[in-house]
Amino acid sequence: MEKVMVKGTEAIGEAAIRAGCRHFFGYPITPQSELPEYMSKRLPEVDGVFLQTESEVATVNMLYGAACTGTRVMTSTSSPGFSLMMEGVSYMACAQLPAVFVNVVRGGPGLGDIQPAQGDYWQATKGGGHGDYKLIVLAPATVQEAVDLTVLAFDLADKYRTPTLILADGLLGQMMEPVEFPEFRDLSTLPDHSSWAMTGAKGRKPHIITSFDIDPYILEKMNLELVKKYREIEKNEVRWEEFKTEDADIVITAFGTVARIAKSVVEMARKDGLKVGLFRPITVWPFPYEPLKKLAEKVDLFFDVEMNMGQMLEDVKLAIGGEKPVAFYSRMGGVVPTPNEIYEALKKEFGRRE
Amino acid sequence: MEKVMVKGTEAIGEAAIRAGCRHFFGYPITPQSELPEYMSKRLPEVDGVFLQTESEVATVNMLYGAACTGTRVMTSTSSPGFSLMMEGVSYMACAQLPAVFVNVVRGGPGLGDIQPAQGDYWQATKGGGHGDYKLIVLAPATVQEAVDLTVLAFDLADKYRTPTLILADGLLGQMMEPVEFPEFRDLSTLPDHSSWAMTGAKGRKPHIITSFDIDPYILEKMNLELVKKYREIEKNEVRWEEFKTEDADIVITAFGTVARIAKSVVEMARKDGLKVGLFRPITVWPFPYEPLKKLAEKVDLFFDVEMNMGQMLEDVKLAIGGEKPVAFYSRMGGVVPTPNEIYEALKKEFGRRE
Amino acid sequence: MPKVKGYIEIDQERCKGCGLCIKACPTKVIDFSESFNSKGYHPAEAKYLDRCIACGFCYRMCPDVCITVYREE
Amino acid sequence: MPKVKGYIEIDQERCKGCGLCIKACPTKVIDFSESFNSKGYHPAEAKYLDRCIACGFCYRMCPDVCITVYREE
Amino acid sequence: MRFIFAGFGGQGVMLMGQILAYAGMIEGKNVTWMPSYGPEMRGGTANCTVVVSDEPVASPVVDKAETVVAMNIPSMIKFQNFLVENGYFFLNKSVIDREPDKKEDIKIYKIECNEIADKLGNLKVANMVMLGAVIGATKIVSKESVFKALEKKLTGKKAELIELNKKAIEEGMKKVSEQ
Amino acid sequence: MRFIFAGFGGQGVMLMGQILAYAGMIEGKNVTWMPSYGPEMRGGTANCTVVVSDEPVASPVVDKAETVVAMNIPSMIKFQNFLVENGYFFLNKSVIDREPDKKEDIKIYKIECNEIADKLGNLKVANMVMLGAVIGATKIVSKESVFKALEKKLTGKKAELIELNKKAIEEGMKKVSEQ
Amino acid sequence: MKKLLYKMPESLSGKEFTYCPGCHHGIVHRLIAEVIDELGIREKTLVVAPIGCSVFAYQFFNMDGTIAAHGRAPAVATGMKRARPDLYVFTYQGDGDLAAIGTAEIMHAANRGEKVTTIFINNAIYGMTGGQMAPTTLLGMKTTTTPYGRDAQKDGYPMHMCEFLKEAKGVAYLARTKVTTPQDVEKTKKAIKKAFLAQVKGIGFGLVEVLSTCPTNWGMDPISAMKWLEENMIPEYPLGVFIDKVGDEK
Amino acid sequence: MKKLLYKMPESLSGKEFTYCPGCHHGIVHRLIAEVIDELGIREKTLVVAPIGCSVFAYQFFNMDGTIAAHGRAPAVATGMKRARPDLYVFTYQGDGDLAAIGTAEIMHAANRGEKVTTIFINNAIYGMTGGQMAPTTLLGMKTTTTPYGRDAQKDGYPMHMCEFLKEAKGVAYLARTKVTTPQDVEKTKKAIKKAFLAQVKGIGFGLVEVLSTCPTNWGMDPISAMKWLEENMIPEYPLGVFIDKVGDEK
Ligand SMILES: Cc1ncc(C[n+]2csc(CCOP(=O)(O)OP(=O)(O)O)c2C)c(N)n1
Ligand SMILES: Cc1ncc(C[n+]2csc(CCOP(=O)(O)OP(=O)(O)O)c2C)c(N)n1
Ligand code: SF4
Ligand code: SF4
Ligand code: SF4
Ligand code: SF4
Ligand code: SF4
Ligand code: SF4
Ligand SMILES: [Mg+2]
Ligand SMILES: [Mg+2]
Repeated sequence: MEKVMVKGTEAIGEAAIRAGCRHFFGYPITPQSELPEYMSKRLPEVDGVFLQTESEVATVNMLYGAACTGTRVMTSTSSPGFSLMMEGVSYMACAQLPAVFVNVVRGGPGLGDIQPAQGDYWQATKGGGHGDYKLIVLAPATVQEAVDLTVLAFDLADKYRTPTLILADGLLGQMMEPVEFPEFRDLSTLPDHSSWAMTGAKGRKPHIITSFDIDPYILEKMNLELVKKYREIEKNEVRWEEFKTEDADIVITAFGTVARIAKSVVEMARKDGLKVGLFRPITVWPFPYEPLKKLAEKVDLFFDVEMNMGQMLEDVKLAIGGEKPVAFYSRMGGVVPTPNEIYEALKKEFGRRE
Repeated sequence: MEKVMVKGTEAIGEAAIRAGCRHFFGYPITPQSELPEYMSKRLPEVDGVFLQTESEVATVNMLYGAACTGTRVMTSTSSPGFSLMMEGVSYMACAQLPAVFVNVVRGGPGLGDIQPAQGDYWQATKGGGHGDYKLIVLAPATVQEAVDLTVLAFDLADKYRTPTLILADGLLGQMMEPVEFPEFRDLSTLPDHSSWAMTGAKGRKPHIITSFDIDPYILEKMNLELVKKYREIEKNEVRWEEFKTEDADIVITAFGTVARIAKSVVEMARKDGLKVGLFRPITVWPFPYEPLKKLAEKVDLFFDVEMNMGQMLEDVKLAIGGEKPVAFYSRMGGVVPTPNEIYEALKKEFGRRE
Repeated sequence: MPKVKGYIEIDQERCKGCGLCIKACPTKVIDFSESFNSKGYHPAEAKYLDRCIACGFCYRMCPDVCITVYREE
Repeated sequence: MPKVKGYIEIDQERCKGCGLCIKACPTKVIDFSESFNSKGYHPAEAKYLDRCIACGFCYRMCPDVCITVYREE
Repeated sequence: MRFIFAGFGGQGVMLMGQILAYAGMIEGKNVTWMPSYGPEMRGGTANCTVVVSDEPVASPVVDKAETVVAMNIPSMIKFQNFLVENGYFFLNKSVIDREPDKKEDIKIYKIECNEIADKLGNLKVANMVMLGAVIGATKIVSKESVFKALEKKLTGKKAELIELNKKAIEEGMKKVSEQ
Repeated sequence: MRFIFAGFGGQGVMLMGQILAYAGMIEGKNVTWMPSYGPEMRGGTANCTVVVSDEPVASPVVDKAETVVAMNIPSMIKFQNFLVENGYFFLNKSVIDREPDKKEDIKIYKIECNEIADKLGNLKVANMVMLGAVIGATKIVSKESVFKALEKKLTGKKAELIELNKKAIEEGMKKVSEQ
Repeated sequence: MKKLLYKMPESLSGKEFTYCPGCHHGIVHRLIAEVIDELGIREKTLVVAPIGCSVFAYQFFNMDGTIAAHGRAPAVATGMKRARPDLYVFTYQGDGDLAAIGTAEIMHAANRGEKVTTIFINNAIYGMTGGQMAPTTLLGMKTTTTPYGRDAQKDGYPMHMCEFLKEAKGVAYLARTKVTTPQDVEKTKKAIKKAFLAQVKGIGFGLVEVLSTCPTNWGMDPISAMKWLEENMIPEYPLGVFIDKVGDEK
Repeated sequence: MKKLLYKMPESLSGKEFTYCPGCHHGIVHRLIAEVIDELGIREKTLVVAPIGCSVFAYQFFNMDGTIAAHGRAPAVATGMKRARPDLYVFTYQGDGDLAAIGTAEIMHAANRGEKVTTIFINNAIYGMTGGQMAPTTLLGMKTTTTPYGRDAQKDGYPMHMCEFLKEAKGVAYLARTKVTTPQDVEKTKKAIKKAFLAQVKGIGFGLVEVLSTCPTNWGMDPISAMKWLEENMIPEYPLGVFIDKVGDEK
């Protein structure tokens, strides 16, 4: 396939269509409105359905409905919009409904601004909605990876019957980079959901989809089933990238946009003779605890960089378990750190420890 | 003051009124509807306002509005309802609006059931809404403590200009226990918010309350202000209870309802000659990392018990930092563990390690 | 006009004794039973079945779908 | 009837050159300036002030509250 | 001691439990009262659990009880298996026309609560008749404490009913002492 | 090399940047294009940033640029301070009737884009005139690559405009070579 | 020989309803099932239960079903119908669900002319959660959150959903009925049938509001509750067909 | 001697509007400020800005102000008014804010007769986010999310908020106006004044819907946009006073 220049948001949209998604429900919000806009134009061309919803609350519940029928379905939003979906996401996780969410994170909290940020890491990976559930959360760092992870998001959603989330940010969403798209998926080869989906109870017992049981002992069983699934995902689906970590004394931990910037920092440091590497979780849930723990054996200092007040930082610390120091550098509110400033901060931190 | 028997929910309501709260906005949901019901009856008696809202989304925004005027205001809900408030909570945290939320947690995720659970710990303490913010989260274990912490919640909300959350569960909400109420607060002694509240720009510059700035560098400043405040709270407001930990070899970590049950387990174990103690965070945010870390120096085994899949567990591990083993026991879906089953599990765990 | 002869069956275990069928029946076929069902209700009972005209009113009003109506032909 | 004599001031730096005042003015007092303001717009200019009748239409239509209207008395 | 009170909505089972808990509190004991709640209550049944203890109460939710009070048939059926060995099983004979499955190793008291209440002039105090029986048999709290609790709980317009309720309690106690 | 293209909405500054990025991609370089977005664009101004580099691009957002293209006055004012030493400053002389504050240590090119485009018969290609000037001066990509990029980007009905756009680019290049 | 006239419809599962004695939810359930039987679409119909006393509706109907989050049934139904336009989808909602938290979703589904059917049970109260005020609660009515009676100044006015919805252009059928007499039951059935036909024929959105009793939370026996409904709800919520683009059945 | 007739009202801060050239938001801002000046209530008035192009409204008015979450301004205003009934509160909302995500909040605030005032800018588009379809977008109209034109079957019908709201009993004043001519501007000002008077006199909820242009997202110059409004929006959204319980001013 030939490379084309596309915006992150639109790349995700096209990738979704190629992955067999024909249904998109969404409500405009900067900096991701180009994705619903793209879908409104593109989906009718492939006999798909685009529907602009009345709100994000409606959106997530439309996803719920479409997913009940076993259809590949997607939405996209940005921070405040995703907050409004929390009830519905919790419902979908419990009802084991596959669907793909995109959160193009912007500066927060509250209305915040519309610039790139990573303040929704906790919401994506821990809390968010109520109750015990997890989303598979994929954090791309380039437009190409956004394409690849979108396809993966649909496949994992179907495989595990779970909502998955692409955690991007305004930078990745708005920028154009060259990408190569995968081939169109033959719709007839998509996973078969006939054993559970609501398709009309013809010649079979009714299929019931709920996130509810009035009897706590049965609800507990449903919970344990989820936990079992999550353990399975933790076993199979951990993804991460290591860059020049083999001989690194210092390892930067970062995800998404910050990780791409941190790559430059690694290069800068290496030029100065500093042995710096990068550890980049691709799945922020399941978080790569084990590989990071292993890395901790041979590394002197971790340097966590995020565009938030230190959210993934807790996972990094959980992985490392207090064995090695973890320094932290951050920008917030939509400010994107430059390679330079990160490098300066790293050198200072390193100097202090030397 | 004489002791009276009251339901947890109603006790919180009465405590709020005594703390000077005269405005309650809420939407019914089991198992906390007794609280709005109580307020609908009680508030008019003290010239207060009760308003049943059209939804939890409306509720949180009414709180936002009332809090803007510098008024003590409160709501109460249960898990799915609190999920719907996430956008608004994030707005309020960023706009630095004091208000008290009550989440009487029930089995989840999704619709779940209406029995007691602790599956919203992460939502309360980490994610929840989008962006970098924290709520002060108080987790009472008895009805009396629910009363005391409700008053504290209002005071802390005002002191730090931040939303605070009482994290209870269906058990604490529904049960009656003897309590002693504090005296009525003289409304004229409530903290003065005239420096920022929206009260009409008479003879002064307009007061503006927002969670927004289009310029990321200004938004970052707002973020850093929040972070500073949170560090302050972490320094001043950590609260916890230790029960027979002085000589303990094993320490149970638990919060809320489970902690009261765990107390019986401690007694049972002590009778058998096992040196078991209990560490109970009262503020689950700020979490008592330091005291727990200190405890870890002299304890052999931690035994974390929760009514969820292991949420506070991560904070316990973060505090202990991998030095000491942390075992985990849980019930989910609204099932409340009995002292017996916890004790059996503890003995088994202890035996395994011996 | 020959009077239509009706016949009804009441699932008494299902019945919650609400009395809606009793009120609806134009010919007063139904009344409460004196005994309890296992739910603890006094269920409806077709005490005067011979009066039944198969109008189906009882069926229509029963919120618990306890009643089956037949016409004797 | 003696014609009312009007007078207007336009805050040209504030003006965005939308032309609503120009369209609204019944006596064609206003037109676009040939020069740019610092925003880069051609602002409105009261080119034929003597025609002004102080009707306030320009003020009423201006979305950017650039215009002040006086009556000469 | 753990108590379950169960019956139709409207039979006053919640109040029974609350008065008992209140009385326990008055006697300086640790007490909790916990209702069934939510749609469980639809269909008209209701129940509550009371724990009266010298130790702080761990959980107000119980899966075993020393005393079960059933005011109607569904309650009897539902809660008979909660009874511990040598537990007390109180049945409202006025409504319950059948035997429980569980009969061994427990003490069964059948009280015609409705009839007795009816005789006192108000069917509504059937619950207090039963409460009288419960404290009479279990001796968990004194009559005086229950009376005090009634006075605390029934205020305003309801205060008129205190005397009647007291009488009902006494009748209940009398009844059980006869058995 | 980092580029900022800025101007009124409707002046085609976004497309200018995209074509340049596309051309860079065609030449096998690492490229990113990043627009200003959101209400910033209201009031009619728009800008985008292009990075063309041999290394993978860390951040498509820049606070310094080797080249700034200003198609109107507000853009000139806003972005003049982004320029690095010896940077290129391209100004659309047709609209910008004043001097930038920043004049030292940079190379300034003033192009009458509108007039040139007008002469070509379509004011809309003023942006391509400017792009021609940019590649002519900076030599960041070849004319051929830009032409290829145009062919990729202008499809369907817009394909008719390819030739005109090419001409505009050539005019721009010519203009800059004269300076 | 006995000829069977009326029996449990096939579209009901036969599971016992969890409703209180005399509660109208049950009557309406049966009517829906009868209509689906008559249209012969059971095997192609999806039921979206609400949150409210009828949260278990998915168990009572003999067809594929789910529960929507409180108030969001119209959005869930929209998702289903857009994904599978060949199937039939209906939501069943209470007045808290539809007229309070779900206001936006029902208004927009109606306005879009979403080809789904909604049965709306207006019992002027929140049944499931224990008798709190609903948007449709009458003025002066005492509920657990209006202990002094609903006061227009503080609590607002009874909300008239049909009157709002009749202004939504996507609506193909809209009616308000009751089920307090066998005759009303028949009329309600006809209305429900039309609301389904609006979907089956692809005309647009159909909704039937059924004024219903909640004996438990009104604190009345089932018979008195019906009387109360007649006397108090009908004046506030006049019955009628507001929109009918379906036309008469052949 | 020059006598001052018209100038920047005191209730505006004087800060330059961030609106595009010719955008009607600015006209309506000025009218609101004039009305508040005339009523002499600036020092007792709170403004609730929405999310939309007018998100900065709190900066433009010279009074205490805040921004509500998208669509929730009526709830925020309710909270304020209930806490401080002695103050005056108004919300300023766009058609995305009020008629899409905020449908439930506006309907319920109106139905409760909340004593607040809402100014509703219907420009048939999402201005701030770049020209997506609004609930009020006309059929056939091309927007960035209806690239093939709004299609009733897929995208639903234009939503008529005044027509819905006129059924809400708590409404004291309700009108739809436009500001395309100086005469219209005067009429709109009168309507806005009445909507405020409904609050000042404690009668109930007041709302004025102002049909407005969005030259930028309609892709027109400001003058053509006004013409387009006249020709296309007026037929769909007839002007008028729907409810007036305020009576005539002395
Ligand atoms: C988000 C959310 N808020 C609140 C609730 C609690 N809740 C359950 S049912 C219900 C109202 C039920 O009333 P209605 O819709 O009128 O149905 P009815 O029971 O009267 O048939 C409420 C508020 C919930 N489940 N979820
Ligand atoms: C929860 C949420 N969803 C979406 C948005 C993005 N958003 C901002 S303004 C807006 C719509 C603005 O349109 P309108 O209300 O019509 O106002 P206008 O700009 O046209 O004046 C949207 C969808 C948001 N800020 N928050
Ligand atoms: S069918 Fe008619 S007559 Fe027969 S029992 Fe029923 S209501 Fe009475
Ligand atoms: S209507 Fe049905 S439930 Fe009610 S009494 Fe008659 S048979 Fe029983
Ligand atoms: S006041 Fe009237 S006449 Fe004078 S410039 Fe303005 S519009 Fe023209
Ligand atoms: S109406 Fe105002 S902004 Fe528009 S051109 Fe006239 S003065 Fe300028
Ligand atoms: S509570 Fe009311 S609505 Fe619910 S089942 Fe009982 S009677 Fe019906
Ligand atoms: S985008 Fe439209 S509504 Fe927004 S300021 Fe510009 S013209 Fe006005
Ligand atoms: Mg209801
Ligand atoms: Mg708009």
